[in-house]
Amino acid sequence: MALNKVVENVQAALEGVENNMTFMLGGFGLCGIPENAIKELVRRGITGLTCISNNAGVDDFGLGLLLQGKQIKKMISSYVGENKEFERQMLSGELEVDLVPQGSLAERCRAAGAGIPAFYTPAGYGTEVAEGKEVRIFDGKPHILEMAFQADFAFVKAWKGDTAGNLIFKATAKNFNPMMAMAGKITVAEVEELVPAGALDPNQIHTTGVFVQRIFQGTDYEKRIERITTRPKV
Amino acid sequence: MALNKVVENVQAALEGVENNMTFMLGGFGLCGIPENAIKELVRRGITGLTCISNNAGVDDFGLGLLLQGKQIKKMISSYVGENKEFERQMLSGELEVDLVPQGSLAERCRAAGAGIPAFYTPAGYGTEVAEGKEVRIFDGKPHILEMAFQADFAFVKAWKGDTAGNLIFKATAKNFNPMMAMAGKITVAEVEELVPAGALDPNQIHTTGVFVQRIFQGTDYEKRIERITTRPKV
Amino acid sequence: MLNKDQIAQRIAQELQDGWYVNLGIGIPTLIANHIPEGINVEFQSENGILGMGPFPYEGEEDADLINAGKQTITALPGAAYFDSATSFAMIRGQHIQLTVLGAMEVADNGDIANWKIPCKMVKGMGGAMDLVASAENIIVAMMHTNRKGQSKLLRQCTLPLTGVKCVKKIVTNLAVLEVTSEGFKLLERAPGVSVETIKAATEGRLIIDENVREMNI
Amino acid sequence: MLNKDQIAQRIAQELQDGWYVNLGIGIPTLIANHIPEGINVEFQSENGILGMGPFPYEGEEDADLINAGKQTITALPGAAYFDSATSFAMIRGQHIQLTVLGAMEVADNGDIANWKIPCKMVKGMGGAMDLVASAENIIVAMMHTNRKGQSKLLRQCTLPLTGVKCVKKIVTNLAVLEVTSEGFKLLERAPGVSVETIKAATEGRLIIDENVREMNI
Repeated sequence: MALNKVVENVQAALEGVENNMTFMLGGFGLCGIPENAIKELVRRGITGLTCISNNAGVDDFGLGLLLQGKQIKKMISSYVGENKEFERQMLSGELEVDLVPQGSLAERCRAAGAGIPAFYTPAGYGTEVAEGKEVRIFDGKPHILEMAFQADFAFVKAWKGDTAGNLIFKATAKNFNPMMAMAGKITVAEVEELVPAGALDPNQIHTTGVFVQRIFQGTDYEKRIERITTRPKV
Repeated sequence: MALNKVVENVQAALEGVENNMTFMLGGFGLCGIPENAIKELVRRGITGLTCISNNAGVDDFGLGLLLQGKQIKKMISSYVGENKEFERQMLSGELEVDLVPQGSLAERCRAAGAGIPAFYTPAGYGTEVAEGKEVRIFDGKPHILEMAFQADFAFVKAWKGDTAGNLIFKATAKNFNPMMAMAGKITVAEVEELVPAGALDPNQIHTTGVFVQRIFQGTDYEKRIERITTRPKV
Repeated sequence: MLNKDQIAQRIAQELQDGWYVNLGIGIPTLIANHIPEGINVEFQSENGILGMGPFPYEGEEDADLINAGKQTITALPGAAYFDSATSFAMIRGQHIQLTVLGAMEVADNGDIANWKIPCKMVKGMGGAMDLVASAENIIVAMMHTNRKGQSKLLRQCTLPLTGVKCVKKIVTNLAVLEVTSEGFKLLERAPGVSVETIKAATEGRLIIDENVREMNI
Repeated sequence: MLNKDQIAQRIAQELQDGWYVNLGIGIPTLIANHIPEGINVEFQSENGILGMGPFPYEGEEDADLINAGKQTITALPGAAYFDSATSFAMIRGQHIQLTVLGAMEVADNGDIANWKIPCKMVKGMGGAMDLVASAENIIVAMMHTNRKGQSKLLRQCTLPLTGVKCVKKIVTNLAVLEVTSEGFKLLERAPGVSVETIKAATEGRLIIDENVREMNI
């Protein structure tokens, strides 16, 4: 029988989160973010958090909600500042920000999940990103050594999931979710649709249940769009 | 419009293969091997080949066919010797064999495709696999530095593919095929079923067309089973 | 002198059939509107799609389908979605034939600065550092001078770098230039723009052959 | 003294509910037949499946569905397939709670040798080096002595190593032993096997407490 990773709700899923922990949060912009987990982190009011996430949300949605409550001590991201409170906290020195090239961010998450402590990449060589990092030439080209991240919890959002923790993502809402799922000491998956083990085609699983410790049926997804862009019907 | 990677047949797909090249070949045992490409390599009779493949086939199937014709100079594999001709050539010194831990083999293929020249892994530390390799301690644990492979051609086999080169694998026939597809300078995919671009769900693509230079409809798949193991019907 | 759309149009002439292309935000985005007849290319967006199509019709937006600029998009037949690690495997592994992006400064050795202005709010490099460090073929699309009229083609970048010795070609409102070991080589001038104007607007080393041809736009 | 099936049965008692388990070929494979009542575990095979089920019925074999021993298998509901890089990401990243494999020699510091005999045909390490280097919890299943009657539990391995200081527990036909910093600690003896017999069959350092209990098999 498949293992059962289901927890009743978001409260049970976040059992054990504490002040000063390091979290990974899936999503690109507001696309594919773990909305339920973020709301529950806000509700719990824990502080001193280090958040590894490609972006930092907007003022009133996504990680912006945690920023409003001054719950975040440090952001590790590739692109931030789509919200005023972030800018204020960063400029005032309340918020520490570590900017990481997007590909290195993704690979450092995967490395964490894959037991690769460090790898070489050309990204950032010759820039301030390389400061203090080992440089090594491979095939005539300089590379820098990047280290795997570590995270106490990873919060990811999937389209469909089964009780065994297997996940399927939709379209570009996949983004950072699969690698972060691999990397959390405890990985919490929230899904739009939770189905019994066996209901998903084993050929189509994007993230296998082995990486997921807890899964729950999410509720009230807003799925806000950051930049609605359309074309006129001809 | 999607790009068109279709070539007419296996002859066209192998245009440009030459003596002394390095090839990657997907498959685990005889499962998921590029049967058509192997047959064509045999037909062309090119020699001095370096083959990166998890295994080396059996006497009369898979890479064993290339061994029969003494076309292979060097095998880079994790597990070999399921055939007598391999053993004979290896013991006589005709065939060079580089044994690599299976996980490092897979990751060195992926690294090659992902532009990661080198990474650290604990696998093989303290063994002869580590000889001549850099050792570094991360978090108190010794790791060795492993390098990405390079391959002139990668030959992979998929279940379904579309004209844009997108691939879907079936069950455990996936194995090394996706990483090798990423790593070939020229990647040749043979498929059991070739469909028009747009016929496959973009959420279900295992290997995207960006990694595939040539795709063709394979023929006459034998799909031999190495060890048929069954249980009695109760 | 070219407008932004014409810069995009000129860069579109560089596209070759069968290429995978990553377009940055700003001017590069406009290139998709000018793909030459008979040329078939596929667009990658680094947040996880190959085969990116046009914006959706009103009312058909999908929150789960956006580009790296966070705009709603569509997917063309033959498209595929993938995670961020795979996306940058494509980029870092040089599977994308062309990257076009904007810049604040380019040096005549190919250095580029486009992500940070000291003492100003820093938003981050996003995927730019990975793109410039790995792409075999990088074209910069930008205005030749900044708002103060100062050259953006420099002997040396003054702003924090995004990547070193990586830019191959630059298309501006005034010219098409190639980065060579001796500096910017002037390949083409915009219609009605004199070599003298380009010279005056370029701070970096400029190599000018006889008879620099006018762009065909 | 235990037979091979009983060794597997004893190791099965170590399984904990909710574990992912990788079983090597030989004795470890037999463990799947002895999962205790009320214990739910999922089996990983490193060629790319989680949720591996029993062998198929005759005539229902699928060439595309095999285990790492290249035997035809089935998949249970909730199974998932994945590529080799992802498979070893699970293993190297310590997402598998238990690895059981056979060995030719184990040293009393936890070193293991199970892949190569000098001057004999070498088949390769397969996934064994990755498994032993990363698994937090490794149990070795083997006979206590080799065919010549020589101990396989040594002060130091004589064969080329597969991994260093990694084995945590050993279950043989004679005993259950734990690897400690002072050597093999005898935890249990097989039914009818005396401590003296185990002592005589163990070349490595052996720690024997009073009243070593008999296995419950």
